[in-house]
Amino acid sequence: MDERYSRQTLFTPIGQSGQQKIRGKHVILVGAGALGSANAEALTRAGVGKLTIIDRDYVEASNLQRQQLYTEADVLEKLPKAEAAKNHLNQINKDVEIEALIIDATAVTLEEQLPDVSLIIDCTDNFETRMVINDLAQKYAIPWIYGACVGSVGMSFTIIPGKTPCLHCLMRTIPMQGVTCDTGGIISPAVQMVVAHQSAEALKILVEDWDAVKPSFTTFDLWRNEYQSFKVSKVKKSDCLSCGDAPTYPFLTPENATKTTVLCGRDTVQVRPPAQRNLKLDKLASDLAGGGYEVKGNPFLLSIEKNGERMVVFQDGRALIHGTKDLAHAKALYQRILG
Amino acid sequence: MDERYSRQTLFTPIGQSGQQKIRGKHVILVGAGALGSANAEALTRAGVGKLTIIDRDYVEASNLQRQQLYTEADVLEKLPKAEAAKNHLNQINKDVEIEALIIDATAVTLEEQLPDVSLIIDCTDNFETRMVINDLAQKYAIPWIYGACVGSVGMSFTIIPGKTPCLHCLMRTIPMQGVTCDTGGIISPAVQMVVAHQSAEALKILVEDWDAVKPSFTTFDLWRNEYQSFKVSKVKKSDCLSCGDAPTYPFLTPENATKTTVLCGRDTVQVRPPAQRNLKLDKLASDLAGGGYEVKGNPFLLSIEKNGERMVVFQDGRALIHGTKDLAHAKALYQRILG
Amino acid sequence: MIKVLLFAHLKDALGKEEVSIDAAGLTIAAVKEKLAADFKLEGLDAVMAAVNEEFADEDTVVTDGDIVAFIPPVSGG
Amino acid sequence: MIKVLLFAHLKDALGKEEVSIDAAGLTIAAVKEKLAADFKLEGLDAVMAAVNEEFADEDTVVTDGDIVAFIPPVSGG
Repeated sequence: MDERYSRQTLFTPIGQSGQQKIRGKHVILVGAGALGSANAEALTRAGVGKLTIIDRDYVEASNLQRQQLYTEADVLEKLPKAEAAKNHLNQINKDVEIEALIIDATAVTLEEQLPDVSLIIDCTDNFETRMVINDLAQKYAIPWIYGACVGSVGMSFTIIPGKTPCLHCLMRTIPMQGVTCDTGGIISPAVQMVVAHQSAEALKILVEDWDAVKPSFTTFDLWRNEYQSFKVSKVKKSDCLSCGDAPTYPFLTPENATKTTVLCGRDTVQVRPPAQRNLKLDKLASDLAGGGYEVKGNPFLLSIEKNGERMVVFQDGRALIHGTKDLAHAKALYQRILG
Repeated sequence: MDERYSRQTLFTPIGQSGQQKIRGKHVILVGAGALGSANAEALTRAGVGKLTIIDRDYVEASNLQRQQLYTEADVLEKLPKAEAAKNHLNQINKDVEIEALIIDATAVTLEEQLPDVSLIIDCTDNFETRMVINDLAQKYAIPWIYGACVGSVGMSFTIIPGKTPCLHCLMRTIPMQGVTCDTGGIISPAVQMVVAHQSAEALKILVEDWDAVKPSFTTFDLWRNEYQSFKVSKVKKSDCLSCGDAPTYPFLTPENATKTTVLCGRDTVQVRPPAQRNLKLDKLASDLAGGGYEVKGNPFLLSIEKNGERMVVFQDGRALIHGTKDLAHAKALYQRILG
Repeated sequence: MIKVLLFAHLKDALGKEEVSIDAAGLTIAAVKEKLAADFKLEGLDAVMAAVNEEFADEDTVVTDGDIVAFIPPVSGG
Repeated sequence: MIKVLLFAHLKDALGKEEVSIDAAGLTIAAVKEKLAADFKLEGLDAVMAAVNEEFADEDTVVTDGDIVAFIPPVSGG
């Protein structure tokens, strides 16, 4: 396998010295869904030293349409995504150390993983986790790469602590009830396009070619043939609580985290968002009905059923997930639907 | 696996009716390298009816850094790429019929495959084959999608016979001695980005959303953070020999094809390009030396060695490939280096 | 007059991707309020804004001829 | 004066991505010859050209203020 990286070292901005740098680095992927599996494959093929993959969920049939690495056998075995990804990555490049963590990424669990990490790649499906990544990245001065997609739309932005604005500068409030892949669908090319940007940025950061790092926020729509980049330098804020002069890292505090608890004596998990959400239940109902969910409701709550699992969502954003005691799985279902 | 396509049918421009159209279509991928393997994975996951994969070569260690699907085991077994791709695609979606053709794509072999084909995706590594695809696409009125990449640069363009200009309109002459992945290297994000465009265009064509098809020629450089689209309507030519009023399909004639012959009594294949090339041997030598080839030469020829295979390239573009009697493999080596 | 560009679901909600409105002198926050009132666009509070291809804060004042883009952040992954 | 934008290996060969040259009234073919002569750029014959973001033929005449892009087609895959 001597020749393995020859086409990559031939690329002048990487070269032999860049390849050695890539080999010496440890990258964390938060999420092993569509963005996570494809970024994992790219970095494993590129020969990164160590890859930590954090995911709380298992492989389902509806993942196969856009999530690389996974096979029908993984679905039948209900393998955890992080573990299934590791199995496949080991077949691709046994020299890369793959650490599979089947856990819910929270402020506490993520912080434990950060010593010696060079880069965090955001492959999550919700803004709560992204804001946690954003605060931790600032606290430990680790670059991270935001990426997200839905339908044929995607966006990406690279955050370098001390240099660029952070996600909290760009978004003063966490968006509530946006479109998710479970309500608006997703096509694999949108995933590929975000991953192309994220993995290119990752390679630049791993070889320490800081001048090449993309300074703008990119957004595209592949179906509508649109691609735009926006400059960001005017929105870096000295009073930002995440990256400003006196940071408090607000998203690392328990008050800003979604809570999950098993309801006593019932096969049910309660999910409670950090702030009251004012959900438009009628809109949510019609979005989910299109997504193959069976939806019933009244002005106060929606009952949502799919694959034998039932979720009741209240208008303030609280939810009950019936038929499970698995906190991480319940939270995954909730955030996948509500963002 | 009922839920398999739920996120794709949720996407309004596809929907249930689009999914049925995708399911009824037959797509040909010419080439199963970086672009081919990734496009194959995308279309297999998307649930196309039938996929024909044409490739003449086998999996090598230097492919693993950017070519999806393939594993270390494929390299050790020296599996033909089309066959290795088929094996992996069957694990991903057994409902998609995969036809693996281990042949050299020429005017003759490609033409045989075209009945009932809805779309051709260009995943080749040379312009000679692209011009053949371009002529056949016009002759049989089949849309095709050009894609190519090298280094961190890529480009894509969708050609709809009778509507858009064709590749021959855009390029009056076949480029000689451009940069290839064997001389300039390639990073996987550039591959992903081209595939994102190609597979998005493929989905539009498969669901017959003709208004959504990208009308412009797109080129990008991920390392330099550039992305540009160029309009093409002014260069469609009524006198184009491929798509004009009196087409002759010049690239389907034997005179315009590279010839290969086993030299009598020797373990050597001669490769002869259709037109004399005026190679800059000193530039080629330095490019190849960077690519891990052992290069010796004089003003008339270069001797190039790698992995026990030796090629002698003459200044007029003719070459001898020593150590093989396999015509397709010899031509593959030649076109991979010289484009 | 300023030109407003809408992306992703905002474009779907409006049914077109751009609209010209009389908003010179308003802040981005006020432009959002105006769009919400005039076109019944919902959920603009967490939407990011750019003026002339540069990200802008809620209190940025727009002037005649500006091109203002609203980009709803996407969460899927 | 026209502005010439170069992509891919042409940019590397020139060492920068744009250059202004005095070429109003010339055809694209003549602009290529001028670039070859003035900057020793090689292999321009099969390079595609665009004028003001629109693909253009070899006999298209450029005028003052035009932005001309040269795009070397890439073959890898």
